[in-house]
Amino acid sequence: MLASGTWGLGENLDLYLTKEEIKSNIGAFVSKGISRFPKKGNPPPRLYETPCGLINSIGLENPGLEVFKRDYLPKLLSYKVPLIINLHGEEIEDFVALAEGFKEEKVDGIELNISCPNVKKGGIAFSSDPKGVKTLVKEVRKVWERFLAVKLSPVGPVYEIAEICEKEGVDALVVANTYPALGVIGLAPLKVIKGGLSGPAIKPLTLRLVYELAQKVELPIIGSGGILSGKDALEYLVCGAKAFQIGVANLIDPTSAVKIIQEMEELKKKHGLFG
Amino acid sequence: MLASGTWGLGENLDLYLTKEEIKSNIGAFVSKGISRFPKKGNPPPRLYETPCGLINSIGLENPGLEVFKRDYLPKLLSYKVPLIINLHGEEIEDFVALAEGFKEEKVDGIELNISCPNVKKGGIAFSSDPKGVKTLVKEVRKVWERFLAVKLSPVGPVYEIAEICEKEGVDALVVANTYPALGVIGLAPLKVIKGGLSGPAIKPLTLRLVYELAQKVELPIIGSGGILSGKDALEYLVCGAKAFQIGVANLIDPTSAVKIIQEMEELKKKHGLFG
Amino acid sequence: MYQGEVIKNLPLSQNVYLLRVKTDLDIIFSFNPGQFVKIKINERIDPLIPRPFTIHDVKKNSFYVLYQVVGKGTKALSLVQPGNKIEFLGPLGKPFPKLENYVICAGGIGIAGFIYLLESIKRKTHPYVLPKKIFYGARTAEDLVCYPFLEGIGTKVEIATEDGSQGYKGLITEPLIKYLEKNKVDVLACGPLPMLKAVAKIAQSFGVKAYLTMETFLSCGTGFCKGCVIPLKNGNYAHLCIEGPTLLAEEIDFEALS
Amino acid sequence: MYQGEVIKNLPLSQNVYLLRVKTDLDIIFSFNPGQFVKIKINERIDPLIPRPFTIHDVKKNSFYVLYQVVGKGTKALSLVQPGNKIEFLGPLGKPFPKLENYVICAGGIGIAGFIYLLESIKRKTHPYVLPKKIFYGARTAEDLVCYPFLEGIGTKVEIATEDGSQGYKGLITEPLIKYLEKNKVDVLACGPLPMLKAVAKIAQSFGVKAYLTMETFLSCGTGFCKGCVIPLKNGNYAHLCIEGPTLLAEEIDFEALS
Repeated sequence: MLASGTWGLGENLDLYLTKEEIKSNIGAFVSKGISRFPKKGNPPPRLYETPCGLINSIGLENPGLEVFKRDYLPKLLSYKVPLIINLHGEEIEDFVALAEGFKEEKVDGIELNISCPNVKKGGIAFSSDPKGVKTLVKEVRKVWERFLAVKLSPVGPVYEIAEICEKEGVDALVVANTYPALGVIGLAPLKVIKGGLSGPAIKPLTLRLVYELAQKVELPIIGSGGILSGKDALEYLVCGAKAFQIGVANLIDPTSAVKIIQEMEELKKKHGLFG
Repeated sequence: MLASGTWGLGENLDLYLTKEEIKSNIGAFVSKGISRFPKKGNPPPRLYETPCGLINSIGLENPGLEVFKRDYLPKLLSYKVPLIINLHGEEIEDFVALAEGFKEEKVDGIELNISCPNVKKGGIAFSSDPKGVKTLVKEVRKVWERFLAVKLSPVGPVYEIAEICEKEGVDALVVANTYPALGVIGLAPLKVIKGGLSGPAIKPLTLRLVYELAQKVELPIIGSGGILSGKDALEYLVCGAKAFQIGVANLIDPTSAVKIIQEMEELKKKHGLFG
Repeated sequence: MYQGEVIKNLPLSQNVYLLRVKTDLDIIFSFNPGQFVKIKINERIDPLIPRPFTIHDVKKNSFYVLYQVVGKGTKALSLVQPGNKIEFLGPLGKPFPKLENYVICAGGIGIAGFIYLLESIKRKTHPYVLPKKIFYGARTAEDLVCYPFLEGIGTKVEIATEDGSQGYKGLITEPLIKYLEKNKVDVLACGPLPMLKAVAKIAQSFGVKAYLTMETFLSCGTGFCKGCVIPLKNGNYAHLCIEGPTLLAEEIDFEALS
Repeated sequence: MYQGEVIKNLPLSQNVYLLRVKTDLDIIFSFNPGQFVKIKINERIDPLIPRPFTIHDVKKNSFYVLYQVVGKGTKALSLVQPGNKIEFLGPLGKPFPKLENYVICAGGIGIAGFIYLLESIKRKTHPYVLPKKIFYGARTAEDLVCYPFLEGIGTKVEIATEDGSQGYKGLITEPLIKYLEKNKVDVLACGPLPMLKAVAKIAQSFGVKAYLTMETFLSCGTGFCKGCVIPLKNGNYAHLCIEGPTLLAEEIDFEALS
């Protein structure tokens, strides 16, 4: 799968991959985070490179529900690739409204981004508030029967939230979102960027999460974190993930999905895995 | 400061640094984790390199309280560098016994490693159990009046525990211990190493923790995580740390403390910082 | 990404390097002046993100990159040896605008992309017209690495160096102002941010258009990540990798940028 | 760490390289056969941990490292160019034991450290005596990169290759067994783990001592981190970086190691 926010909204994808390559290598698209209303995103700098990692602070720039459905969705559906919409809300009502907004569309599922702050709860992230997640999933389930994934934050009460998701009938867990990080852009005067860290740097941390979670919950786990090669992808699968998302790899090379899948298939054969 | 477990117990340090270099560059030694009784440590592999990082699973190999005091402490004290003993226990009683064991010694302080599992609480780490930390600090304080630092784990309810430490009269927080990580050593059959990740890979994560904690607590924060250069060290200071520990850097180069301090002093001058 | 082979990678001055990369002709043919490539050093994941470089020139089966060693990425690139394989993505971004009556203003390494523009005029490979004049400034004469080439280009070149070691002593924007006092032409500029800010102001004061080739750290270069934004006066953000790298000066909100 | 300058770094076979590093004489003079150095490629933090390499030889103001490209670290080292600066730490570990009546058994790149041993006997720089015989095995003749040197060393050399392209066809341990049937000598061995295990067994069965130069990933090399442990039969762990790299075979618990 292509991870949310790492391949735009598909506008330019076919400049780099043929429809055939897309169809035969990409198991599913996970759209950029869509909010009820348009978001301009954060002022620059939005990016900062760290050792083997990348901090991003995009601020969920997106055209909002209606414009997305009108201007982007048709082309996305034309790729004939399962489509999962990543939903971003600041309160439970947002998520519910968004889920309803896609009810009539031919999308295959939704992924809830619970790393965002819950305005109604004074800005504390859903991901650090198990009760909040419980209500969120309950409410969304009322209006959404198709595939429902929750993208966990790697920080906070991860295991507790995973178990709640399982109880509340979530279909899969995406493990994990980016790691809260900080980069020092200027020493004096102090200028910092706060954002989410992704890339190979954090792969050992997310692998550990996937490994532990796979033993605690029955829910299928979709691994995501620092996958740059077929070997990286396979590591997630042997650690218990049922599928994986690639993120930063898309930013490094828009054709990496194809390369990663090819490498992985060769490795599977070589090691006689998942035959 | 030299971080716990990254310079042994001082037995070989003077092969690489002169006593003068040690005295003039190292603000304090933090000893390898000392337990009540000797520990052999974990079977190999104990190390695994990751992108810009290192996973270690040493298993706190150490000679135990009595042998340490008899065979290692005298030489350590001879360096005339402030000495902080890192204490490792599996239950509160261990920490108390260890603190008492150093009462009569000329050590300057102790650092509590709360990342270890609390056997009495079914192996759940102290660091994920704020109440446990509260009792731990209370009990240790009863027998230890000198400098008392708590080395926080970067995962779990970090902020809550930091505030508890402040209330209970801890003198400083060390932020942070290594990150729970996993490395895949063999794909088929699956062979993994579980351990703690350190190095430049996690520096942006610990910098973020230090930055946020410095705004939440008054306690002096000692930053520790991926410092390889004077610039790295200075980044911790401008983000709110009052001091820093170097860990992996000592493993890469036993003389790195000297280089890091020199680089940092030049940078301070250049930017007119902490003049 | 495409595969390329490094043919040469030589320093032209203390920290300015010329890189030649051999690759397929059909890729080369798609390159336009003002566009850029993203270069990845094979098998290295630190630095993680491929760095963007403006296309300096295109000859036969190769493209050229002129770069200054400023950080981790360019340092790593400077260590690449002939025969090494690299991966690259491009062409990325929009070509230079097709201006009729204009001058070029380049500061330091900002000259890099204009060489391809001027070459393609000389070779009539792309429908651009010669600038009325080229303003080329740098810190010292040694930094004017492209001066020899410019002499033969068939249009006047005015030089400025901050230390006065060649041409006018001072900033290149000063001769530019003098010229604009007598001539009403647009300005196509690339160089350090302070120079670009100055050019924007100058152009506005003379009522001419300025087109600025901007620089910023970017990751995807393809419009995917929304990371490389430049604030605009209308309150929106330009995504430099697909809407740039050359933007109309009057639209840029320099206050919000700094 | 000490500073060194790379004088050469050339492939001797498809993936075996010879590295020459120039540094200060007083450092060189402290090197003993069997010890190792830890090499860091300047300005690179990925790979993060300097890799250990046995000292292959020492001449004039330089030391030599013979290495096989097997992973990230050796791959990075193979890209280092003459003139590049590197940092290194050493000598680390214990020298080879001083044996009187012994043979050498080397598998593949395991030969590397023995060259320095043999050279220092030839040059009388260190108090070692010649082995009765040298058993040198590899996959193919091409992998016997040190064979030419061994011919002139003044003791018999027996070769084995797995493909039979030179010497005995099969594993080097087979000629070793034949020899031990007639001669009671100790064995000093270095090579892949399976070979070392076999040598340990063989030595035991013939009632002779085997000293094995072991390899493992290590980080500090100084005894600081306790990371590079080898399980011993007495239930303890040997710290290879300071107690090794050469250990007495009968003490090693190979079961616990695998």
